[in-house]
Amino acid sequence: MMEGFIFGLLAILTLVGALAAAVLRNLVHCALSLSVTFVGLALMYLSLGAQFVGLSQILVYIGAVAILVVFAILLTRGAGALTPHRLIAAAGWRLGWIASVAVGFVLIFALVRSPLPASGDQAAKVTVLQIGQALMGPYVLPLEVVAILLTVALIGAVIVAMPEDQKEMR
Amino acid sequence: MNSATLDQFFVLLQHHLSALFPTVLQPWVSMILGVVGIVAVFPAIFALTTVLERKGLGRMQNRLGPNRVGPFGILQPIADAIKSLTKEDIVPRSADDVVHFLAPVVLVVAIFLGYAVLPVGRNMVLLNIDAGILLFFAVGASTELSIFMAGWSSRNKYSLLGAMRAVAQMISYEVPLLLAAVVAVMMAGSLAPTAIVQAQGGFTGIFPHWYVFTPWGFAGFALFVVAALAETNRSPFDLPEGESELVAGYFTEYSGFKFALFFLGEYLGMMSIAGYGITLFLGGWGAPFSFLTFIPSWAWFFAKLFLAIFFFIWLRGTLPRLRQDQLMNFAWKFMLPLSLLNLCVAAAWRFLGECLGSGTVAEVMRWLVCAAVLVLAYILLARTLLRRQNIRPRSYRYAD
Amino acid sequence: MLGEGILKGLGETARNFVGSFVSEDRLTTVEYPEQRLLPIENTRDFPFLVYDGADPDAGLRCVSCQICEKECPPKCIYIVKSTDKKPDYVGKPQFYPARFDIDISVCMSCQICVEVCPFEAIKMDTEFELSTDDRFGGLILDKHKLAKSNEHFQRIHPTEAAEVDARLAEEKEKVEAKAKAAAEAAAAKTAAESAAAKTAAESAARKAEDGSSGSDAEGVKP
Amino acid sequence: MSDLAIQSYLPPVIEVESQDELLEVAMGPHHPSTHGVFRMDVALDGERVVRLKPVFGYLHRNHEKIAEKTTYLASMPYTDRLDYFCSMTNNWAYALAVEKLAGIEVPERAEYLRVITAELTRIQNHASAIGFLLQEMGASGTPLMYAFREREIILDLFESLSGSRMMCNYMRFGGCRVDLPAGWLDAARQVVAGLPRFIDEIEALLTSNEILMARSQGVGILKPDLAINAGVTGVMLRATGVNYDVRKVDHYGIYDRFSFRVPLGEHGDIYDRYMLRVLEMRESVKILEQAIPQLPAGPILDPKSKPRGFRPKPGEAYGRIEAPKGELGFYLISDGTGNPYRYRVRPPSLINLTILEDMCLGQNVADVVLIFGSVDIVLGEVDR
Repeated sequence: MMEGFIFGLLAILTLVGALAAAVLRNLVHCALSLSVTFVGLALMYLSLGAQFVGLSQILVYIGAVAILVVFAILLTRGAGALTPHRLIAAAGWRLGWIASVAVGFVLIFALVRSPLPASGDQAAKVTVLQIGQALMGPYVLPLEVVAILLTVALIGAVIVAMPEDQKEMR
Repeated sequence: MNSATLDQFFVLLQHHLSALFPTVLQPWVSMILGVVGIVAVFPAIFALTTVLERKGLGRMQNRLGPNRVGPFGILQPIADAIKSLTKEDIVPRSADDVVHFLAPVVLVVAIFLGYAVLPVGRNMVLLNIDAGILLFFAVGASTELSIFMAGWSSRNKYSLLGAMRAVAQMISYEVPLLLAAVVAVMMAGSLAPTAIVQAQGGFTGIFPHWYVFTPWGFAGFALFVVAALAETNRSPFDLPEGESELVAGYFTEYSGFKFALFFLGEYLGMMSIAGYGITLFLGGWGAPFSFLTFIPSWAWFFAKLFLAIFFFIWLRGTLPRLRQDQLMNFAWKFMLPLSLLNLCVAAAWRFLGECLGSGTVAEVMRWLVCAAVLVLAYILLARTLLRRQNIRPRSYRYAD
Repeated sequence: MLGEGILKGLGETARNFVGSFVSEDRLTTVEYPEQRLLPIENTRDFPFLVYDGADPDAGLRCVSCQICEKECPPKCIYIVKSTDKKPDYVGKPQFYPARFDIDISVCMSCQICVEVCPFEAIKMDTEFELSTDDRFGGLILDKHKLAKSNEHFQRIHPTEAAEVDARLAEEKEKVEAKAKAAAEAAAAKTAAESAAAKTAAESAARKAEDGSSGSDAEGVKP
Repeated sequence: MSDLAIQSYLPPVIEVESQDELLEVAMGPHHPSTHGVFRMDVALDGERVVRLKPVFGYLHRNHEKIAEKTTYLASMPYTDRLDYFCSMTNNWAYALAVEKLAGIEVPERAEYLRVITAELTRIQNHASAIGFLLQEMGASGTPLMYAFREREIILDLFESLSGSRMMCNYMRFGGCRVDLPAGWLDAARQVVAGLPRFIDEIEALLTSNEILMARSQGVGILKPDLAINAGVTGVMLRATGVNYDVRKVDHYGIYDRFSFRVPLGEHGDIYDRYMLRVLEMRESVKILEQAIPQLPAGPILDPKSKPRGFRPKPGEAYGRIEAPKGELGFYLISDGTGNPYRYRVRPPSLINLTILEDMCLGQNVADVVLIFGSVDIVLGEVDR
């Protein structure tokens, strides 16, 4: 009963945030609404007992991704100006609808096909320690691959951002 | 009342009070009591801190500080509160008023969340969860967003510049802050603050097993303190609100109670980060000497907290502030390598402990090797960085 | 170079922090309305007019010569000369100021009026708590507000007042001696005219001696 | 000095990718660190300054024209208000100009008093300048408070001597206004004895501070040839390594009788200016230690000088001294009447400020306030 109620609240929060992110005119407002969605998702993880995932969601998505998004908006000068006055559906809306319907289909298909446990309460409690051991044990290779990928991306970003004259010097 | 009851006084109080309610409600009442405790105690300390800061700064500057309201000016925060509550709340006409309003609220809520997993005494933690330290960093990261909201919604160049600076600074220093904290997590083998405090609980002779007394612990603590200063925008890293350049940074356009909320948030953030520093490296609520354990644990925690706050005030009274690019250089070129090295040293400490055995000679050897590596790295890195920027003491010639 | 400078600075502020509890040198502030600094004798704030005796109107030293009005750099003095005359401290009839206003919102406390005054009539006060809620009227001091007794002057600037008093007394003595001598001469002249008796001339000379010693004694008195 | 060729000068131009990307910020006139009412219109590319236009005149008080309309003496209290930190040196410069104009001799004792008060002024000015510089650097007022603590002691001396703490109006044509009150010399001796301790304290707090070094070394560099061409004087010029001190060059007053040295910088950056101020304070203490015991007895004012009816013969004169902020000069033309025909101040603050843009271009915006603070100006003198 209680879980259902909390889930409902969080679901509404998440959906409203997502909807606002899609329809608001001001780009910064959209970004802020998006972070509301992130918070809703994180809280859902937490309510399911997945502490590590929930808190990482906040740390990564609120602390980094949302900030990245607003910085990107500010640095590309979209912050102050409102988008032109027209409905969201005005231009290219068909394409948008097709894309979202396609994504929706994929998600529903995945949900339906994946085997769910009979009841949500049966999920085993996973401690942080266990996650750590799993990452350092059986999954160490994927972890390292991801780490290398991220490092490469980081170095690439630095090189892209480097001023031209310094690049030539190197 | 013996020392054990005194130690557990607040825990027992919570139990007895919640026992007055029906069993179904008891966990809720107990939780609400805990929340009320945090929401009451830390803002009270904040009020005390503001007056202590002003008086302490005053004393460092050969003056008295506030001395008009109440005896020795101790009631000054009440006067300040009344002032900020009765002041007109000005929102600039072009400001984005919803975001402008939400920014301080989000900030204070996020910072209060951080206190949920902070152990302020034996058994005195609101939420004893596995990933407590992670929660602290998660909510710490989300304050950045509220600072951005404040700066952006004010539609003021100084505000926006201040917010951009603040966010860039906080993101940069979050990395060394996390890496410095990870050392303690590694050694304790747990992300739970209570477990970390317990891991530092023992005594050798009269001295405690605080992490700060090991080479990696000391380095980690120093790095944590520096990163914490930057994370909370305290001097010498107070550029986001550097008044000589940016008037008041991201809260330039705030007045009245909203301004007070930012102020509250800033100090609460400072206290919470100090509390985590104490938990991670200074033995949390543990006594500093074995013969002092009769003093209640919470008293030790708050004593350490006040010492930490005094240290922050002391630094503020002494140091000028850095420049933005220097701040970034310092974070990425100095703090980050050192904290990564410290991570390796901590790992080495652990393995050396297993390899060398447990004799006194082995202990001393391990200690010396780890300390030497860190000190050497510190000196080399600092020298190189300063030399590259051509910063050195100078001598002057005279003409007659 | 590696942080010692910062530690040294921290040591310095700590020394001042601790020092503020034990040393007077390191806590120099004075809690103003309750505590006050010792007055410094030469302090000058705004000018006032000196009067002798008990009556500010009768004893005012100012003879309305208007030199200070002319020399005042920001021109904050306004004087209206009287039409009649009254005796000054030596008894000589002099003009007096019918109006004497100083706008202390303009006055810059430069003391030039004091320097140029030949009559020791205007001096600098040490009163500085002159705030008022009337910005225009409240800061214009008229003759009655400006007039302060010589005793006040002696209290706030004892050294300068002693010099001034001595000089004035000397002048007064000189004037009186001169007047007496003139009177004596006139008396002697009439006496000589009316009676040419030798004894009378001798007695007149004796009288003149008495008179001069008497005026000496008077001059010492103040 | 002579080997530095004087060339025609064009201000540097900072290239930017696009003019639209610039952020225009008006720093001042109500900005916390503009030392009063001063405005800098700054164009920023990110945090880099690409254009800086100083705007002043908010405090213009018509000083020179007023002086031409009043008597010579009546201008003396107005000079107090030029650089209101150093009224004693302002008085001296003006008195020197009038003395040159009218050919008045100054008694020995008055010369000593002038040196003593001027060097005390220099110490308190440099101390406060360092305090303000560190305030700009964000040091929450501690160095400023220490500087003001010493300054108050020195101002106490000025008050007991002249009657006023800041607006001394102490010097007259041909000497000084009043003689020392009883006990002044002992008090001054005590103050001077306490000054080295204060300078040591400031140095311990600041000189080796790594943050101060990082903020000020290599920032706001002024080249000696530009400094000379722009007429920059005082600490600003000496920090570039040019040996020019009016006390040594012009031999005014009795400075030749004292042994003191002129510290010189070599980089011309903010740190050099800071250090030069510290070192000059030490040299001033040396001068005071020599001057106070040597003070001769005698009159303090030329007996021929009189407060009223002063009419110098027609002619012109330029009196200049080494004021704490640089060369302070007064240029007077007399037409034989009681008022000067022309009265002109050479304010070091204004002239040292003219190269502000050259020092700031390409620097970080946070350094602008620092560079501005290191020039050590008083708006009262800039705007007059």
